Amino acid sequence: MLRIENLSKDFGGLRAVDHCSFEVPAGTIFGLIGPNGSGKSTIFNLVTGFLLPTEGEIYFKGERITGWPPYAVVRKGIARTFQLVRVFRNMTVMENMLLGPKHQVGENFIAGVLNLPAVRRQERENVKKARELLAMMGLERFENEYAGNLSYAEQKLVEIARALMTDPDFLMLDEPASGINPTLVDNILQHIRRLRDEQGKTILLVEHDMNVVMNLCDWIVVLNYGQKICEGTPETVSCDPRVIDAYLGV
Amino acid sequence: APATPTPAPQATQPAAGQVCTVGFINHLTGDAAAYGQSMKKGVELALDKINANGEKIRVIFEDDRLSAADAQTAFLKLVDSDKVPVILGSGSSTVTLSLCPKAEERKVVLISSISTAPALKQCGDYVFSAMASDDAQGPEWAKVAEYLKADEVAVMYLNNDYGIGVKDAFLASYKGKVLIAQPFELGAKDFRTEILKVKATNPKVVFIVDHVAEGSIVIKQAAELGMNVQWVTDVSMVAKEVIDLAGAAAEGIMGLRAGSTQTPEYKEFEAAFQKKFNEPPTIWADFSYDTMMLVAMAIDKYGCNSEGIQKGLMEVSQSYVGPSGPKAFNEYGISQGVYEWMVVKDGKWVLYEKK
Amino acid sequence: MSEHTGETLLEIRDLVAGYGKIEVLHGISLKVQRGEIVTLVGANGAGKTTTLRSIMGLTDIRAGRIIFDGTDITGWSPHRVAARGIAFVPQERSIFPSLTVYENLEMGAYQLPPGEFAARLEAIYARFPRLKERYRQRAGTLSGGERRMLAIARGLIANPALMLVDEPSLGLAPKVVEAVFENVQGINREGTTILLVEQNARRALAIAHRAYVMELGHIRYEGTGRQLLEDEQVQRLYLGGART
Amino acid sequence: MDIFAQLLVNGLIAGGTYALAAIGYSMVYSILKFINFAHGSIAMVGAYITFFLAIQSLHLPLPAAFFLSMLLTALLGISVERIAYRPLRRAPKLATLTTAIAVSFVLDAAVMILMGADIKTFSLPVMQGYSIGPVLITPVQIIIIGASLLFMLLLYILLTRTKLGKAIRAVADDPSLAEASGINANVVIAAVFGIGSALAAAAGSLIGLDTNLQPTMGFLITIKAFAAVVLGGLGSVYGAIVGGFIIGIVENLGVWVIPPVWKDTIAYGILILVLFVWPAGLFGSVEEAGVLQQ
Amino acid sequence: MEIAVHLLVLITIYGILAISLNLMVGMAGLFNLGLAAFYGIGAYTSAILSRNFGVPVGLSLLAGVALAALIGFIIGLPTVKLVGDYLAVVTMGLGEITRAVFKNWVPVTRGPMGLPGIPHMSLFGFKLDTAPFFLAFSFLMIAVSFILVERIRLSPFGRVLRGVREDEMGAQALGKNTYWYKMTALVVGSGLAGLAGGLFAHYMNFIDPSSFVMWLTFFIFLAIMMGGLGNNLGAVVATGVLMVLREGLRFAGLPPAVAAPLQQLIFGILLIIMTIFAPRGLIPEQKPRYD
Ligand SMILES: Nc1ncnc2c1ncn2[C@@H]1O[C@H](COP(=O)(O)OP(=O)(O)OP(=O)(O)O)[C@@H](O)[C@H]1O
Ligand SMILES: Nc1ncnc2c1ncn2[C@@H]1O[C@H](COP(=O)(O)OP(=O)(O)OP(=O)(O)O)[C@@H](O)[C@H]1O
Ligand SMILES: [Mg+2]
Ligand SMILES: [Mg+2]
Repeated sequence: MLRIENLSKDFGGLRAVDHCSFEVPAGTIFGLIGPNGSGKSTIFNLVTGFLLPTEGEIYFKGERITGWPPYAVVRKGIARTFQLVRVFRNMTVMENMLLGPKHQVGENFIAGVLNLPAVRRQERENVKKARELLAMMGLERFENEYAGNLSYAEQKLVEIARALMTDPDFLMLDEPASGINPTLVDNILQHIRRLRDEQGKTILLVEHDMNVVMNLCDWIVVLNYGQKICEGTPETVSCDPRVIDAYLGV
Repeated sequence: APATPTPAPQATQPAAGQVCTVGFINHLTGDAAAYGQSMKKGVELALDKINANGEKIRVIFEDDRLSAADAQTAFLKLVDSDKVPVILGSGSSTVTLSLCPKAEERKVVLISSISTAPALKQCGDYVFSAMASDDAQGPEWAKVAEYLKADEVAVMYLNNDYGIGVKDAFLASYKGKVLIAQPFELGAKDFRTEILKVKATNPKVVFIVDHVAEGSIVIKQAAELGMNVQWVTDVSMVAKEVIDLAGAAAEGIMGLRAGSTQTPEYKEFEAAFQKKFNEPPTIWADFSYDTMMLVAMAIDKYGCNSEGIQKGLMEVSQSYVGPSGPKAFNEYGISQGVYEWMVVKDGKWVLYEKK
Repeated sequence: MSEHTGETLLEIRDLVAGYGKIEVLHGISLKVQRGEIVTLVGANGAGKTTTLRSIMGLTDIRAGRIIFDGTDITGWSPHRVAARGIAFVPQERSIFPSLTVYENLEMGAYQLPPGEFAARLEAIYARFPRLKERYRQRAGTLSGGERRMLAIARGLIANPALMLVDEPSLGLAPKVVEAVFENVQGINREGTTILLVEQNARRALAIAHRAYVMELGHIRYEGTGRQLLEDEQVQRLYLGGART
Repeated sequence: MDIFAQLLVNGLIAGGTYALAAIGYSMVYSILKFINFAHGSIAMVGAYITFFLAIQSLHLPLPAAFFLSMLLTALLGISVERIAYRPLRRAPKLATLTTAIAVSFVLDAAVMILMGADIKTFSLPVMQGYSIGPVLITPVQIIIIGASLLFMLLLYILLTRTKLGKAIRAVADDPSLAEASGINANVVIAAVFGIGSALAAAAGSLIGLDTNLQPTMGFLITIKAFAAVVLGGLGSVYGAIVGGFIIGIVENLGVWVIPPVWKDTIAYGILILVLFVWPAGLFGSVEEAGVLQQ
Repeated sequence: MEIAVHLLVLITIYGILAISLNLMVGMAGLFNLGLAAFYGIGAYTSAILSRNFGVPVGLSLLAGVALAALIGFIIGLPTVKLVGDYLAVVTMGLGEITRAVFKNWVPVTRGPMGLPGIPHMSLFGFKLDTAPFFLAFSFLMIAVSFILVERIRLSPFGRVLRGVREDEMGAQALGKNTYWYKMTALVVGSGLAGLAGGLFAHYMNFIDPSSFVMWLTFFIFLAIMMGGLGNNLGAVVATGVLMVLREGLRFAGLPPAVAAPLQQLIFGILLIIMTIFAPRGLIPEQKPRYD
């Protein structure tokens, strides 16, 4: 699904990602872990076109997407969340959700202004789906609240729900569990697992909560100072002394 | 119309208790407020005289903000709500031009003190201007040039209807060589580069047409940049502001003055103005004073209605001489200009004495 | 209850507060004794952050009292509260993004006498070596975890009497989480009282002397850290079922 | 080449006043993230206060009037912030922009009522400038350039060396976090308005000394300073200074080759070109550029 | 009273400008300070075509709309990439440049002298040469503009625009090509401004560069901010309120010595008071509901 080759990113003198290569096979839940500042979020930003790599190539669904603008990359079937929540603060939660789906007929100027039947039908479906997802996140009562008026975690949940709205082939989640109540985390994990099992979706996950990572991921890549230090199944990775030393501690 | 001598207005009796309401539209705020406010003072001075023996005329002052749309609003307010038969029109030619179709349509007299665009001739019977068209100043400049034996000159002009009008008229009647015709913008404060360009052509005589706000800065900055030339200005720069700012550098500047400062009418006006406002007459106040007086005389003669005023203005103006000179309206309703040559001597504008 | 039966450092009485017209806290009361670590846990949106912000004077208070060290600080503006000896590590927007790491720390020490800064800085760098490495970087470009470290360091450097910490472990790597909780305990042992909000409730309760559980703007339970940790109800609702 | 040197100096003179005006603008922007469209009007009031103190009524010596005017204008700036901007601190930024425009209406009209609409001049003696090499320059113009450089130096020291300077940057970044760190944001913001307005008064007075005074002169100052600030990069005080000088110089050089009626066009043309190359101005950061979008 | 009709005509014309600016600024976050330029382009195009070349007024009006939109498009190509206040200053510059063209392209625009004698509006041979007739027409035009922009606001397209306004990167992360959304808003907005300009030209029958100054842009800005950014009804209502306030003060009988500046002073103070009491505008942006 996604292949990264020899990817590097420099910020001034700092090399945030250093000749990194790995491949995310379709239909897996793939974990990306590593100490703070090891370059995980930077890889997210490189893949989605928010940053341009200093070196290296990125392939998505077999196509080279290096240097594409974000919207074009995302349109190929990616949905992502941000580590620092990014909701549209002066729009309601429902509006936030409805911005999720790609290729909406009504987002075309003419069709939107004419309010064609197809547009209305699609809107109805999307609203229904949004309500289901909001219910899962426990956010029903905020449907018509401005997203900026929600608490930190509530905003984060909106962002995750919005990513799920888009029905992506490839879902990239940057620390979905941090700051979220553990009970709710369980719900979200189950949903993610279902996405893979029932719909064959691919998920790339950055997370510091080892419970989540170990329970959920099929395969894990560990970064340190921008370099891949090892990869493998959760079991092998968690026993690797380099990982314990750099990341997990004793 | 034959010239029938009209008695001075103060000599007539006020019509039995009737107060005639008259409108005034000018730029009272914004960039050009200095001129509008000054013209307002001239009208106020005239009113003191007209109403000395009981109120005969009341003026309602409206702001056009130098915009055609706002002038239209002011016009309609005056006509519909205050029911004025006559409006002392705007100082800006473009604003006056924009009002003239409405004035003709509603049959309201529009009389501007200083609008000089030649296009005003086409406006119709109800539109008057108490100042000669731009095309009159140009030939007068040419006379000055001839007198100064200047066979090459530079011209600096303001880039608006007025500046272009005067410049073009001058170029049409001047026989010598024009080294450069340098425009500059209204509202700017830094003209140094423009001046350097003119200076680079080494002129001995520079003709400049400008508003005082900008023109005085030009003269000052030119002096600072070491430009020693004989300046000749248009009528609007013959004002104390130029001397205030340019100081010693203003010494020797020549300029045209519409009307005459030497007449008894002007001297009387000057004294009265000084008394009322505690300052020497401000720019164009004499012109607006005269328009007010003319309107008052017309009202006296044919009453407070627009047809009467229209007719009256044509008649009374023929023999009227005010501080700004004789005001006889021609067939277009435009006064003919007489020009006086002025010069700055010992920090004052005085009559230029031809040798 | 606690071994710190000493004096009350902070007391909140029947506090009603919120944002503009929206009321979030519907009358909560809690106490923090000098020298304690007190933890506030609860579901998302329960009002934990709002409680801390209210203490700092960053919300609109409708009713109730906040008493700190014998002084009624209700309605004080935040800078006075800070000057009185309370430091705040917010959950979001916890650093000055366009200032460098070093300057951020300087701002944290704004209330400190000039001489003390250098010594405190050394102590902070010792606790968070990563910040020393990055001291000239603009804080806005730090990674998520680095930001948290800086935020905590910013609060700590002021040497406050009471520190309000909102989710210190947010986004930190496991090893660093360990270190942060150790740090919190360390700071506490050195004499700083701590009011802690944490979603990683198991860890937080484990180091807390006492704790409160919040739900929809009310305080639901209160007890020692251990009591709540073992309470079945609390476990089921807030600690996330059977996971280890 | 001589002409070129003269044009350059002329550009510096114009640029000095733009830069002085732009500093206050930029400081206010960096801290409150809105364009203070009243800034030019405040400069205009400063110029009139100097005129009033030195010429119209008290006949104070000019330098005394100048500094007293800076002080009084600082107080005016602080009051404007208190009355018209502070109540809107938590409102959308565009609301503050509305009141800023309204404040400029009010100030312009007030000066027009109190001082009249006519053109005022300081009537300083006019003389041909000193020749320095091929360049002519008058003492007032030397003072303009000197004063702008001096004030910029003082400002640099203030911003980098003092506690207030750091507090200003902190409040600019995040007012509520600054408050929570023990910084009195209201005092800091008042100080910014005070300093910015005092510098505006200096700019206005210098322009007034060099040319003349009109109640509407503030608009031009606002526009030029705005362009300078954007050119330099929003929120970057040093950028604003550089921007001011660049605009002054470019205008003066440009008019040499292009008719002056296109003068503003040249300034804007340069500005537009620069922004296409550096989308956030010369010294600005792209991340901060979007802040005004509510 | 004709003045009432006149003010209503101006309100409808400025109202269209407010709707246009609201689309660009309020909905799409495009801080366009060059509004007066597009307004002027519409006015000059329609005036020149009908006055000098005898093009029927309806057609010339459309041509003005088209040219304003086209220039909006060309200007937009490089500029909509800029954000926030940078866009503001570029559009402001373009506005001033356009005005310099009106002022200095004398053979075509007659420069500062202005264009007199612009033909009256006519529809299918019927001449709208009285103010009430014209009002009916301009009212129709504002209604059309209003419905168009309301439709945009309520459509998924408009939702994306709001998303772009809130956080452009965020919208890109959702796969929206924000560039084209902004572009569309700019083009439609410019066209509407051109329409307002054309109406103005044929109503006043005279235009000169002083009608297209930046103050007008500021005035419309005040209107949309006061009306409630993003709310079209608010924008139109506020335009009316501001116009009536500003022109209504003429009737207040203020002391003649200082009436005009005093009107400006009072207008300013009222603006400040209104903003402080309703910082989100008279009618704040409405939350769209989905049922
Ligand atoms: N724009 C930037 N300029 C300079 N340095 C940057 C920039 N963005 C990121 N960095 C640096 O690059 C490194 C990698 O950052 P990144 O955000 O990818 O880390 P991360 O692995 O996501 O960490 P965390 O787990 O803490 O979120 C960090 O040290 C950070 O300081
Ligand atoms: N600025 C605001 N305006 C209006 N309502 C707000 C605002 N901030 C928070 N709220 C509301 O107050 C409630 C409590 O928010 P608070 O941030 O205190 O929760 P919290 O307990 O800290 O949650 P979390 O675990 O998500 O951080 C939330 O439901 C939220 O909707
Ligand atoms: Mg990260
Ligand atoms: Mg919280």
